Amino acid sequence: MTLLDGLWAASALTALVAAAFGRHPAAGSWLTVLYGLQFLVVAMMGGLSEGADPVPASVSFVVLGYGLAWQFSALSWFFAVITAGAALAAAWFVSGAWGRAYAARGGDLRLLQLALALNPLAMYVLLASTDFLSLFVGWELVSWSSFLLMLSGGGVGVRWALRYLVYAIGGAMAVMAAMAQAHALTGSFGFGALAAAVPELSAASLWMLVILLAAGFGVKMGLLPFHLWQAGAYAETPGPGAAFLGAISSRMGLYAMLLTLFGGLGLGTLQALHIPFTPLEAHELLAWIAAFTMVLPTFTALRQNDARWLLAWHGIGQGGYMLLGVAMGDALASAGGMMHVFNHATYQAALFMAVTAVVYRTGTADLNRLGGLVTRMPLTFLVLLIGIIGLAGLPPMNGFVSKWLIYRALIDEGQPLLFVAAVIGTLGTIVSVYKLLHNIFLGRLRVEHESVREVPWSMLTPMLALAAVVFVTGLAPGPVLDWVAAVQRELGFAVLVPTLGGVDRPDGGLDMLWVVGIMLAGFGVGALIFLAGGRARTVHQLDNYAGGHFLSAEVRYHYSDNFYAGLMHRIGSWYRGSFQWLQDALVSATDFLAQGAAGVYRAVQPVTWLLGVTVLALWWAW
Amino acid sequence: MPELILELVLMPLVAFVAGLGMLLMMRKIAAKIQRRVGPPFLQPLYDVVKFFGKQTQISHGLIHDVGIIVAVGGYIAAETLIPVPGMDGIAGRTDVIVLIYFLMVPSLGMALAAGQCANPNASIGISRALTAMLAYDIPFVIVIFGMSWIYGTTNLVQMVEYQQVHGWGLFQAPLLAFAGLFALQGMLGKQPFEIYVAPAEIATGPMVEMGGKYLGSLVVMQSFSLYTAGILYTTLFLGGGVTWIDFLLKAYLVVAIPMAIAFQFPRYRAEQMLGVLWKWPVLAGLLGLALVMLT
Amino acid sequence: MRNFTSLLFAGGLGFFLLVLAADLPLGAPPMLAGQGVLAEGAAATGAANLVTAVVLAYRGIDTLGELSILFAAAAGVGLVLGRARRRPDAEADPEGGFILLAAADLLFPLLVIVGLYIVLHGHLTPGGGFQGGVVLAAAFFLPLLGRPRNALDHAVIGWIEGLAGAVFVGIGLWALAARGEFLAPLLGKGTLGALFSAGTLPLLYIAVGLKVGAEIAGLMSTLQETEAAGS
Amino acid sequence: MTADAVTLAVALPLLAGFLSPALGRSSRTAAQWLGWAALAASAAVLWSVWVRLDGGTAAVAVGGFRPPLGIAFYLDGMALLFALAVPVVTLLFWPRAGTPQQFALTLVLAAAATGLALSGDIFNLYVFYELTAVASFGLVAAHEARRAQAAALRYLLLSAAGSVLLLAGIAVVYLRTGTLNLAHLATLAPERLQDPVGLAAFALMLLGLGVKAELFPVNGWVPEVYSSVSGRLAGLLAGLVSKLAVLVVVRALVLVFPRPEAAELMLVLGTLGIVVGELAAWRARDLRRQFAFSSIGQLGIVFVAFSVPGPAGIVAGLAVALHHLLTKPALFLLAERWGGAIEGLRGAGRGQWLASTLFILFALSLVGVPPLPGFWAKLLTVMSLMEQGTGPARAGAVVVMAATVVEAAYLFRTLGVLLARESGAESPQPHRGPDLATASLAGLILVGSVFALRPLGDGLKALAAQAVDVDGYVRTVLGGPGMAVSHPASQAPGGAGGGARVAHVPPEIAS
Amino acid sequence: MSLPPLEIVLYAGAVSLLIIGLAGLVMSEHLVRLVLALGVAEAGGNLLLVLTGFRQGAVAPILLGAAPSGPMVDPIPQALVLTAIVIGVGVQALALALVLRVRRAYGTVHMSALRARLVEDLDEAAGLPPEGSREAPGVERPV
Repeated sequence: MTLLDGLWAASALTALVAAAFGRHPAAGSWLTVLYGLQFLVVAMMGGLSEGADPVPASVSFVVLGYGLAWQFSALSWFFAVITAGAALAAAWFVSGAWGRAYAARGGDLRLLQLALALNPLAMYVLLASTDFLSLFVGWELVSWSSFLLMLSGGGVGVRWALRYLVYAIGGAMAVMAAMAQAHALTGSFGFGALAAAVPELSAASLWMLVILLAAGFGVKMGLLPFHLWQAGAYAETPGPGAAFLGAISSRMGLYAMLLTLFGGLGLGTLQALHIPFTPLEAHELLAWIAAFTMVLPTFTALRQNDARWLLAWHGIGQGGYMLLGVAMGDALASAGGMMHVFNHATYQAALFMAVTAVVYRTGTADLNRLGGLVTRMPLTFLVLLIGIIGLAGLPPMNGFVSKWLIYRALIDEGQPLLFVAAVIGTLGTIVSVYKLLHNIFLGRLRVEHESVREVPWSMLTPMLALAAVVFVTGLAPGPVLDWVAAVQRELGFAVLVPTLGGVDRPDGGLDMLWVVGIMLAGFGVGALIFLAGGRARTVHQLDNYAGGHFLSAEVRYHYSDNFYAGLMHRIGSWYRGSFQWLQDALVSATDFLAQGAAGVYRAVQPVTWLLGVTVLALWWAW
Repeated sequence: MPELILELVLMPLVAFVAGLGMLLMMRKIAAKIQRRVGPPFLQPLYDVVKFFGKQTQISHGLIHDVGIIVAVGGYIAAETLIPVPGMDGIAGRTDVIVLIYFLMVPSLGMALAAGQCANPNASIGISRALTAMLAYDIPFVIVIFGMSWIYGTTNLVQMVEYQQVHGWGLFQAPLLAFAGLFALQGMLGKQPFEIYVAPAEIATGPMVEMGGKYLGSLVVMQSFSLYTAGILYTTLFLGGGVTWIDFLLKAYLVVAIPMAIAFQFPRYRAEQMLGVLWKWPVLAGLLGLALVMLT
Repeated sequence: MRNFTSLLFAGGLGFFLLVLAADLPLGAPPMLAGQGVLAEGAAATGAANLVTAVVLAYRGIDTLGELSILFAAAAGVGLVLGRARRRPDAEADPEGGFILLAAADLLFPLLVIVGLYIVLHGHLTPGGGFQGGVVLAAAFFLPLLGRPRNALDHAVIGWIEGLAGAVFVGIGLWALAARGEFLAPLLGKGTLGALFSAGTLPLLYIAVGLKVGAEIAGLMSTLQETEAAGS
Repeated sequence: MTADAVTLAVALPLLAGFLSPALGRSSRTAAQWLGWAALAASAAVLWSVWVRLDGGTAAVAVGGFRPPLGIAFYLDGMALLFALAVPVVTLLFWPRAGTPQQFALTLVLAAAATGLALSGDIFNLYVFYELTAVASFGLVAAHEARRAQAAALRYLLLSAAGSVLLLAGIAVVYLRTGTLNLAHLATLAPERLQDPVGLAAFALMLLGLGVKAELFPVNGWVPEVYSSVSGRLAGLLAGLVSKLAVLVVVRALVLVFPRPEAAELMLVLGTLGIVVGELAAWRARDLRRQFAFSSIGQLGIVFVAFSVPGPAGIVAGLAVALHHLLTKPALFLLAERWGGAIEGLRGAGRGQWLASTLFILFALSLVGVPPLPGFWAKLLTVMSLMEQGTGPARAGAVVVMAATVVEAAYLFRTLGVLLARESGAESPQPHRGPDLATASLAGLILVGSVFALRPLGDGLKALAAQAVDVDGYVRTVLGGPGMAVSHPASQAPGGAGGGARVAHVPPEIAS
Repeated sequence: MSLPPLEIVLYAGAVSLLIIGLAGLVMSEHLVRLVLALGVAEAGGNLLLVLTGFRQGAVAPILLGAAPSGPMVDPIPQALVLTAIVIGVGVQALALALVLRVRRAYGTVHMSALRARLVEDLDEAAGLPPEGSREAPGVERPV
């Protein structure tokens, strides 16, 4: 029995326990322990990131003459450790008061626990893929288990889950087409065979593979124009589920892309594949798609009035950074892209949990119905603050490190437009997450929230732990970059040699220890200056005035709706050109065709069809 | 190591003094344009002392204080990242991308502080301030990208060295220099891009709930911001400084230009500001970038 | 418009089928299997009428299927019209006139004899169980036209068709048991052309004749009863 | 038991069917037991023959007449598999509440379907095909509601028109070749049917058979009939009868018309069927018609898969067909349970966990979620199409995959309605034991097959290798050189083996 | 001018019957006419079938009395057509029975009316409201 078997067994056991006892209030704690066990097993495989041999699974099948085998490599391990961590945090969050409240409100706690347990299991299977077939099997498992998780809350979530399903199946079918095509071309499902066959393949076949794989996996990642399902589906999932999905689920698309496009076809192939009549190559096409994915969803997030939706839209945008980094493909960029997976998982989970905590206490995630909670829920505020700093990619959090790597690489590669797009995305994120923070925690406290208290420790602990990770890996990104370097080595990327604080290079490196140090020193000096003033008196929140009018509890004066009025005035009209029309057009076209199809049986006598088609067939026979 | 700590202490001091001087210069220029006499030489210092010495200091909560500290500290940290004559140890350890991000920190600090004040007018001001950031940072990063490309490094110390060998960036990329100046106008929050500061009608800006040391800290922050902007532009385009004299001269000159322009103009609304800053400096920047990268 | 399209399609189909004729060996068919039957059919089956040899021996299972189709059709008609048939108390059609009654009475024995003859000589001359069965059915149906009240007893018909079918299958099974081949010819082949020749083929034809007769009679009387019940 | 006994599988249900109405007059129960016994015996005979053949093939000269002259039954894995499915499925979908006439028709249907699977003579196939048709008309019309009779009449007219075309096609083939035996035709086809005339004959036969096989566009009867009759009958027709018609088409395609154009015709019509069926299902407003249209789409996939030449296509087609045979009837049974307008089903599945679970299971498998069998079937189809690599084949693959998306959309939309929290439906119908038991059995087989994928896959490959082995077919039926011609006149009566020659072809398991 | 060979005339006749029957099946409205058209089409098909055994100048395949005087026609199609005719009879009988029953149940013998009534019946049986607007799908669209 290998460690991978152990991981699967632990995960399956978790799922079984969840299915059997998920409804029981005490089950949450046992499940958390089991998730901890999964995390431990993953951690025991840590040697993978230091060049140890891959860990195979001892089960394997032969189906229809095709072998199915699984193993964990450095790439798998990197994603698995994130998965295990996110699952542990989410389960911890559910385990106590939140789960009880969920069940008390009529939620199906067992279903949620089961779905939550099945997701990591499916992911561990996916992450152990060794060829197209096992990849596809894992891929479908992941798709359907996240579908289950999205469904588990019922209500609006069901509609979004169904929309997700349509997209997911569409993506899966693209992957299946690519897989069948690869098999037709090489006679095998193996990535190695594909890589070996690349020199003989025509550009058309290669393009077909690239487009099918990118589109298929891009659906999961929420790449433009396949992103419309994601925000709603994630946002309407029950809180901890959303935290888990937002943290890692859509990153499985990146994993699969890394495995097939970059590990299978190879980065060199993508770089050699020209787009006709343009100076671009395939990897730049991916980078541009990534760039649009960074910018447009981010600005859509800016417009959301529901905290969960806002975060979910950002999740889509952040996926763009990951793909951008990987598609640029040099040591810095690919390291940045992959590290962003880790970083994003940590802060996104923390953010969703913080928002869920707010919902737990106030019952709403509507940004226009909250405000001033910082004094009531200071620790949640802290988590959210750290999270948004990470999300916005500001120092000293880990999000900055990955973005820095990507920016630096874009300058190296001489890609000004992509660079600007990346910065626009970041700026949009900053602007947008401030709104999130402000509308929930700053500004005026609503009267009905006067009695709100901080959430219990069962919820705070995972949130604070994640926030700590966000900070610590920002301060010392070295270890995570080491893991990434192992992945780079495995996939054949140029390898980044990290230091504890980041990257050492003469023409502008990054040492986060110094960056954080300088920053804190600056704050220290600032604090000294500030403290030079006299002692301040803290007044009540309502002790202020606006326009000469003293504000009181009767005057509900929290500036939240249409927060960026000026900005919206300028860019609001641009939203009309969103991709919604594409989806609507597809649905309408299908509907139209379907009407025609139903009409086939309604408008014409069956015998006429028989006669007509016979004539046509005979005509064709000649 | 000790010299780096020394830098960390010395540089803010220099910056503070030089920044106060810039504040003074700004008010003098405004006075000259408006045909007034203007404040006395030590007026900026008096202001700071007065604010900090006030009896009534009103805090709206911890985040109010922390926000102010972050706002001031952000600029202090930022200016230490820019090499000045004789002190480039810290600058050598980081790069211009970190600097861009550090320059965003003060806005966010102020946003935190103003947000905690629970005054809708402060929130409005913050929304405008962040919109402004979105406006001026886009041309600004284009400029940064162009200059990094020209110099082949993101390390500011190396940029200065490069310019001292190959000539100033201003001459190598005049369009980028123009775009940078434009962005600087926005970054400093000077007319016509001063809607978010709105000093003339203090009740509808981020500062509405600020008084005493809070406002004083913001004055300090402004002096740091003027100084930082000046020396950053100097470093990027004017070859940095060999000695303090020519360095500060260049920095003052750089800051004087926006001042001189500022008081000729009324104010743009937020969306107009976006339109202007996303149009001309971005166009100029992209054009300059094209010239730089294609030749 | 619809009719025009339909005509166009029909015309097109006709055109293509006629064009086919150019490539078909009309009038001089290859007859690969046919020649074989002509050559050895009589020897193998003992039937002088080679068509009968084909129908009952070479393609005996076709015939079984065909019987089953008639059976299924009759059962289907029974199911469809079963509930629509005349209620006992319903008023029946009046009796036919003298000519019809007399002719029916006169024709009945004649038809029965002719029918039986056709059935029994199926292996010798043109004709056989199907043709004879239809004549038999007509014999039993004709009087009904004259006397609608005297309905056929459907139970009896059911038993006849069931048992006749069973006999056909039974003979097949007998062959299977005796020879190891379903529906293989049994018994002596006799002299070619004699009445008692061709082994089991005449027996099969008798079963066919009874079954067809019963079914056609049953079908017609069901239809007639429904018709009589009016709508 | 010799291979000849396989004729019992046809004869016994017919015998029982003939006796059933007469017997039923005195005792309905006796008729029912008679039917069950006949079907069970039929299944037992087929099973024992299968076991005895042990992967080989055999031909049975019915009546002992040498095949080109007489009628031959051909027994290979594919034929026996489907033949065996007939009595089993018929027993499961037995019209319990029916009259003795319905029993008789069901038995006749079963016999005819078995004959369709086994027969190796095109006219004999026509007879069995018609027998299936007439029996199913009767069964459809036997349904109480008047809509069933109207649907049956429309079905009958369409089907009879198709039969005329099939007959014309047979006439053309006979005129060209002078023989009706498939094996003999296979030897003659290369010189006599490789021209437009042969293709025209195939087209006529394809469309004639297509009526039963739900081939687009001659399947107008499908939504009307399936939504008029009981779930059991719909399941029987959709699951079993359509597959056997497809099987006949495949035999003809492989043996007699191995031309790319013929396959292409099937591919094109199948592809159109997928598009139209799935889209119409997407818009369908009630559960039965949704499944009926979905069935059209699934049969389209079957046709598309079988159109791929060589064993790959047969394997894929068999997999899809068997999967559909397993799931669709069960779904019709479930539809019977809920029935009616989809809108009215809001929350109807709540509290009926077994039925809901089964629905989910079948839906997942139809959509093709690994590791359920539906996934492998779909994978095989897509892969074989892609391997073929021609334009139409790729287009077919794309359509198959696009249809999957549509299918997932409507199946899970329906499921979402069924399991909705808010209940707008009147109280759900009470549990109906036997229907649910049958559906559960299908579910169990479906899940069980997941654990037997490897033997199943190997088995299918062996079947397909046999099915495409034209030489083997010819050799088995017509006899190899030097083999004694079996003839009743020249052979001692009661000789062991009789007219059946069992040619043991070593089971070829493709690697 | 000479007549075309006999077999061509026969073939044309058979095809014509087939086509007339099929055209009638497509174009007729009255149910009884549809059944009759089916009969005509079947007759055409049967004629086509029996024609496949036709040989110029051959005699019937009956070995009675003396040896056959010339070539005999193919007996197989004759057997086939016998089967086909009987099948046709069965189908038509069933069709007529259905016509009777449908006429009683629906009170119409017109195909288009019958179809409209059938669709109504199906909707009603499914519990669907009559299809008022064909534009709007009955249920919520999946995406």
